Amino acid sequence: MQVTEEVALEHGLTKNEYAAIKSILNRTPTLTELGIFSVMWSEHCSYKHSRPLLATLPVEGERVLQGPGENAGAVDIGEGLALVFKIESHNHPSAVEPFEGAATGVGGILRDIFTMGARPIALLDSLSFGELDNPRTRYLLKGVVNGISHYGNCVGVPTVGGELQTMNKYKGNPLVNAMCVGFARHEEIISARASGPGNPVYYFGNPTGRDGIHGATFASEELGEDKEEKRPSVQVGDPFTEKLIMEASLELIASGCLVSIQDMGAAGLTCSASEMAEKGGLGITIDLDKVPQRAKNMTSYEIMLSESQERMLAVCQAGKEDVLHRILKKWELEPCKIGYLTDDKLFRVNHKSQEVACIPVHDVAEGAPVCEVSAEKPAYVQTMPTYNEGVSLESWQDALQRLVAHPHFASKRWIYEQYDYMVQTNTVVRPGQDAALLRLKDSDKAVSVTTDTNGYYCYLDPEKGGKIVVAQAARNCVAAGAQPLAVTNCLNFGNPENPEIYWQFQEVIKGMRQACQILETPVTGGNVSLYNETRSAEGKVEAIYPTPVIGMVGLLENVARYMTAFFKKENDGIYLVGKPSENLGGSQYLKILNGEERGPCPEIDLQEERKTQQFILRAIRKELFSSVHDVSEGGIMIALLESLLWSGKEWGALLQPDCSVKNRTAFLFSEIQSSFLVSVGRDKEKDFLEQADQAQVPVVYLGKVTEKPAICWEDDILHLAEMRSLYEKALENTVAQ
Amino acid sequence: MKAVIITFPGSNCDQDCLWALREKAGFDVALQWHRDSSLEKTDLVVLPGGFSYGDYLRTGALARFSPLMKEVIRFAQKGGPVLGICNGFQILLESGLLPGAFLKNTTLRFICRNVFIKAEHHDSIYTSAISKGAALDIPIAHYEGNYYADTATLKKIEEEGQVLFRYSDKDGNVTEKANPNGSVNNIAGICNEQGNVLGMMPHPERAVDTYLHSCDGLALFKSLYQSLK
Amino acid sequence: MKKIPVIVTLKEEVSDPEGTVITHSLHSTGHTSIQSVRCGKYFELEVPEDMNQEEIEAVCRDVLSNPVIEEYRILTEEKI
Amino acid sequence: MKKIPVIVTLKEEVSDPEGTVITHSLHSTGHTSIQSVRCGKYFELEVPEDMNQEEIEAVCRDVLSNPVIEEYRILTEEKI
Ligand SMILES: Nc1ncnc2c1ncn2[C@@H]1O[C@H](COP(=O)(O)OP(=O)(O)O)[C@@H](O)[C@H]1O
Ligand SMILES: [Mg+2]
Repeated sequence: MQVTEEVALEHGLTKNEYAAIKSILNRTPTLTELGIFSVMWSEHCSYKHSRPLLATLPVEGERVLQGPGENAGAVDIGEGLALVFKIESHNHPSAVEPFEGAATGVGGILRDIFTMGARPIALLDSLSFGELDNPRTRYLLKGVVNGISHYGNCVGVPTVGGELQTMNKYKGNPLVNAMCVGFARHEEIISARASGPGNPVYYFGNPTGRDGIHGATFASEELGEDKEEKRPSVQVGDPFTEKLIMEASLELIASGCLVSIQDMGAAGLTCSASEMAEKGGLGITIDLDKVPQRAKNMTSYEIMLSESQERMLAVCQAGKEDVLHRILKKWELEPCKIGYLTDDKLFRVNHKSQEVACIPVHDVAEGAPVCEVSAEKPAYVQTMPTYNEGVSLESWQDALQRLVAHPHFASKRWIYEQYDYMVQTNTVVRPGQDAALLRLKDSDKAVSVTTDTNGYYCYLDPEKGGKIVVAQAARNCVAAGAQPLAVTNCLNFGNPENPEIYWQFQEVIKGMRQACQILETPVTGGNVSLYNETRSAEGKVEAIYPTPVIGMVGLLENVARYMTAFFKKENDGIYLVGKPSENLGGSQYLKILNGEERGPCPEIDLQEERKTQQFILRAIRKELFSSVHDVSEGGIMIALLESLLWSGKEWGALLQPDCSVKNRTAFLFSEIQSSFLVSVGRDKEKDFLEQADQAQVPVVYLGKVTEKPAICWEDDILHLAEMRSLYEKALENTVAQ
Repeated sequence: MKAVIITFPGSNCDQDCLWALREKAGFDVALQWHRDSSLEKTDLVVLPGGFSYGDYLRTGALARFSPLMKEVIRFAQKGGPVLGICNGFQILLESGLLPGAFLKNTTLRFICRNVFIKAEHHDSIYTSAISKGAALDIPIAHYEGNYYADTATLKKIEEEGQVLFRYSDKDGNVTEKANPNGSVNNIAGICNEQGNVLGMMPHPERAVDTYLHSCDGLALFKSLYQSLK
Repeated sequence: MKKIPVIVTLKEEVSDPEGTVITHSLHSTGHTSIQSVRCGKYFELEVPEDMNQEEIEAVCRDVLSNPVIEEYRILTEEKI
Repeated sequence: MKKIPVIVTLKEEVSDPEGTVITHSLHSTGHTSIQSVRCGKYFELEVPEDMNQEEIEAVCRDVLSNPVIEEYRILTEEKI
């Protein structure tokens, strides 16, 4: 087939990009070359819209062993141990085939971790869906949860946390982000950087099929015999093979026979081969006739662009091939030598004794021209109504009753009980509370892991929202007693070519940058997912809320000191560490109960946040608290209810706040930042108050834990028995309807 | 005291069993790959949980063809203790060492949570050290743990005392509400007629220290250790 | 080569929770005239023309189905 | 009443890991003449004699299968 500008445009390349390709090659590209450029220069692989902004995020820190640029980031946790972690999106595939879409998303993120030489120890999932009153949304949610469960459970990595937010901005375009955390010793960490010209390149795992080839908007005859509809964009996950390639990869890395290893994820063989060579400043030659193929008569274009799952590419040290063969055979995998490294810095592809591509590696891997984009502050930001005292409010009891029955606030048990969160027997704090906590069997240490997001705040005020999501993730780690260490992030946005969306993107990153700096949690990696929008029947394009998802890891030096969020003893004092407010701007209260979007997004002072978090960590180490829970969406009220219900006991609370309260509902549901709800034994109260005073951290006495299963505030009484069943059953009942 | 744990492709609780048996129950433990042709000399064989062969076809169905399973069957027939946990239990059914079959959970969902199980009697090598009347707090994690046997088989295993564990509430009452997956007669674990082969869906190796919510799984390993001494 | 289609279903006396759930969800989405759904598995074996029928039966009986709960049926084969 | 048997299979281009693993197992147990196995699902719908064919097709297409990766086939119905 003759390559023309028109064909290039059909591949999603711009005229300028096509011109750049021709001048790089000094000729017209072959179809295979065009395919290679089109996937490597796509947003997904080249970050051409986001690179300049991502470069502004802080990436350095004492503990950072590996920042952005490899398959995953890594941080030092002392004693020669390291955590390796990364988050990724699988939004689009999950929207069309929820089960396989989500399952293969989990598969991809696992490979990013074990290709670094780390054993995956935890998975998390961040889910943003439309309201569950819609049957299609329920179908999607069920499928996604089932897919994650199927894949994660089968490979034997516990899924220990995540989140679910339900708001109609995600109705047509749900978000499915998955995070994985791995454990390694420093010396086991391996790079995807190739070295040593002449070293053989091996392929192992599943054979290559015609799945996942996109950009292929051609008449089908030109690509092969088969019809377009037979070339599905969604793949079927194979967790069984994943488990085998995981064990084999870890054993290969430990054996020392490898130079580098990479999985074939987005853009398949093209991306893995060219990036590995590029990182080492080398060239690579591969022979497609050696690539195991599932389908008959595949063209070079198809083989290079296939996104079949569970495939690995590894560079072996010449002379150590027999070690590699032995290990792969043991795991019932077939070693296929498909090429070798060269020093000519060219990416050469042979097929049926012909060279079908010959491209300078650097240009294809790093040469995508950065896109010009402009930012414009959207009008809605100015015209957004704000909360004022005239807004009508319900009694706090009625409000709580209604909020708890909403999937956004109800227990997520229906989700996490479908995940094996205990395999590997390290899960100390299980899903269902704040951050999950995993002990490390080889030491006294434990690590906290969490994902957090708040698209709604980021919509109201992207910069503040960006700050809050980072702070909130850190608060979740702190509540478990763990020092926040570092961040991975998945930036889910609409079309960046729209200046208003780009503005959101830029502002969110500004906020994240400040928070990561002040809280000393550098960014070690992440993923960008753009074009998350849907076209309505009337042709109106609607983007999702700007949704950065923060994945954070934290460290607790002594696992015995771990903290939990639920009340432990009757009569313990309940305190708010932080400043109360009666502003309901940006609250879920107004959004869910009044059906109104009203700003402003809650205020956050990052210095105050840092001071409060450090105080909480010190006080946990001094054993001053019975429980610590962060205050987030739903404000003090939801934090209080969760602290009660999560205890599993039939306790209640007597509220007698020692601050002035004008409107109880506003006080309880205001989504104040930088605050924690703690319970303190009577014998520790004096010490606690003194320490807080010294640290200049504001504290408000709220009341005490009581024997009677009700929340009482003078004559206002709310019985908890019914609350518990609402809280526990609401999500399951909603999904099952 | 020696235990051999067999790793099938797709097993994922082999390391957890190893840790529990070695660090918490005092066994010498060896892992053997399913392709090995001979079984090491041992006092106990454990078939661990996980997804052998990806649970493809039927759970446990393909693992029974593994070369080492022939040896395990011979070991069991000679009276050697064989403990199958979760997927290991499923393999025992498929390979005919225990009667019955598994259906999908009635909830049609994977279920991961702690449940209570009650030992039916204490004359077994697996239950001798479990305190009488106690309900053990032990996790389950499975999609296909809904035990089924036809009426005649059920009658027989009930009469012969082959049902060793039933799902119960925390006080040891065997109620319908305490049944997480629809198993007939709340069956959580059964043994063969001779009592040397036990299959159970709950994971005792996941309840062996205070960081893991419960230590009740230890009672089962202690029973074994003492009985085999 | 020929293709042999095999259907494996749960025995009638064995309950089929999956079928029940599907039936239920069909009813709730308005397909009330569908009385019931039962679920099974389908396999397509590709075998040589002259393959021995007994071996096929053996594979269906001993591997593809579990006689404790399931039964199998071999449908008419197709040439390919 | 009549019974409508429906078969749902993965599209030919979609990989079928289950089928691959079963094939592999059959080979290792000596059934080497079985070239390959592909897996699918089987459903048996019980519907009234006069049920509208279009609705059945709709159920097969929209509920029992996902056209992104699967295709369905309705076999000849049976009276019951
Ligand atoms: N999709 C999910 N997958 C796994 N666990 C989840 C999921 N959604 C929520 N959880 C768990 O439920 C608990 C409460 O979630 P959430 O209300 O989002 O917590 P927070 O507001 O403290 O971040 C957390 O422990 C979380 O890990
Ligand atoms: Mg929290």
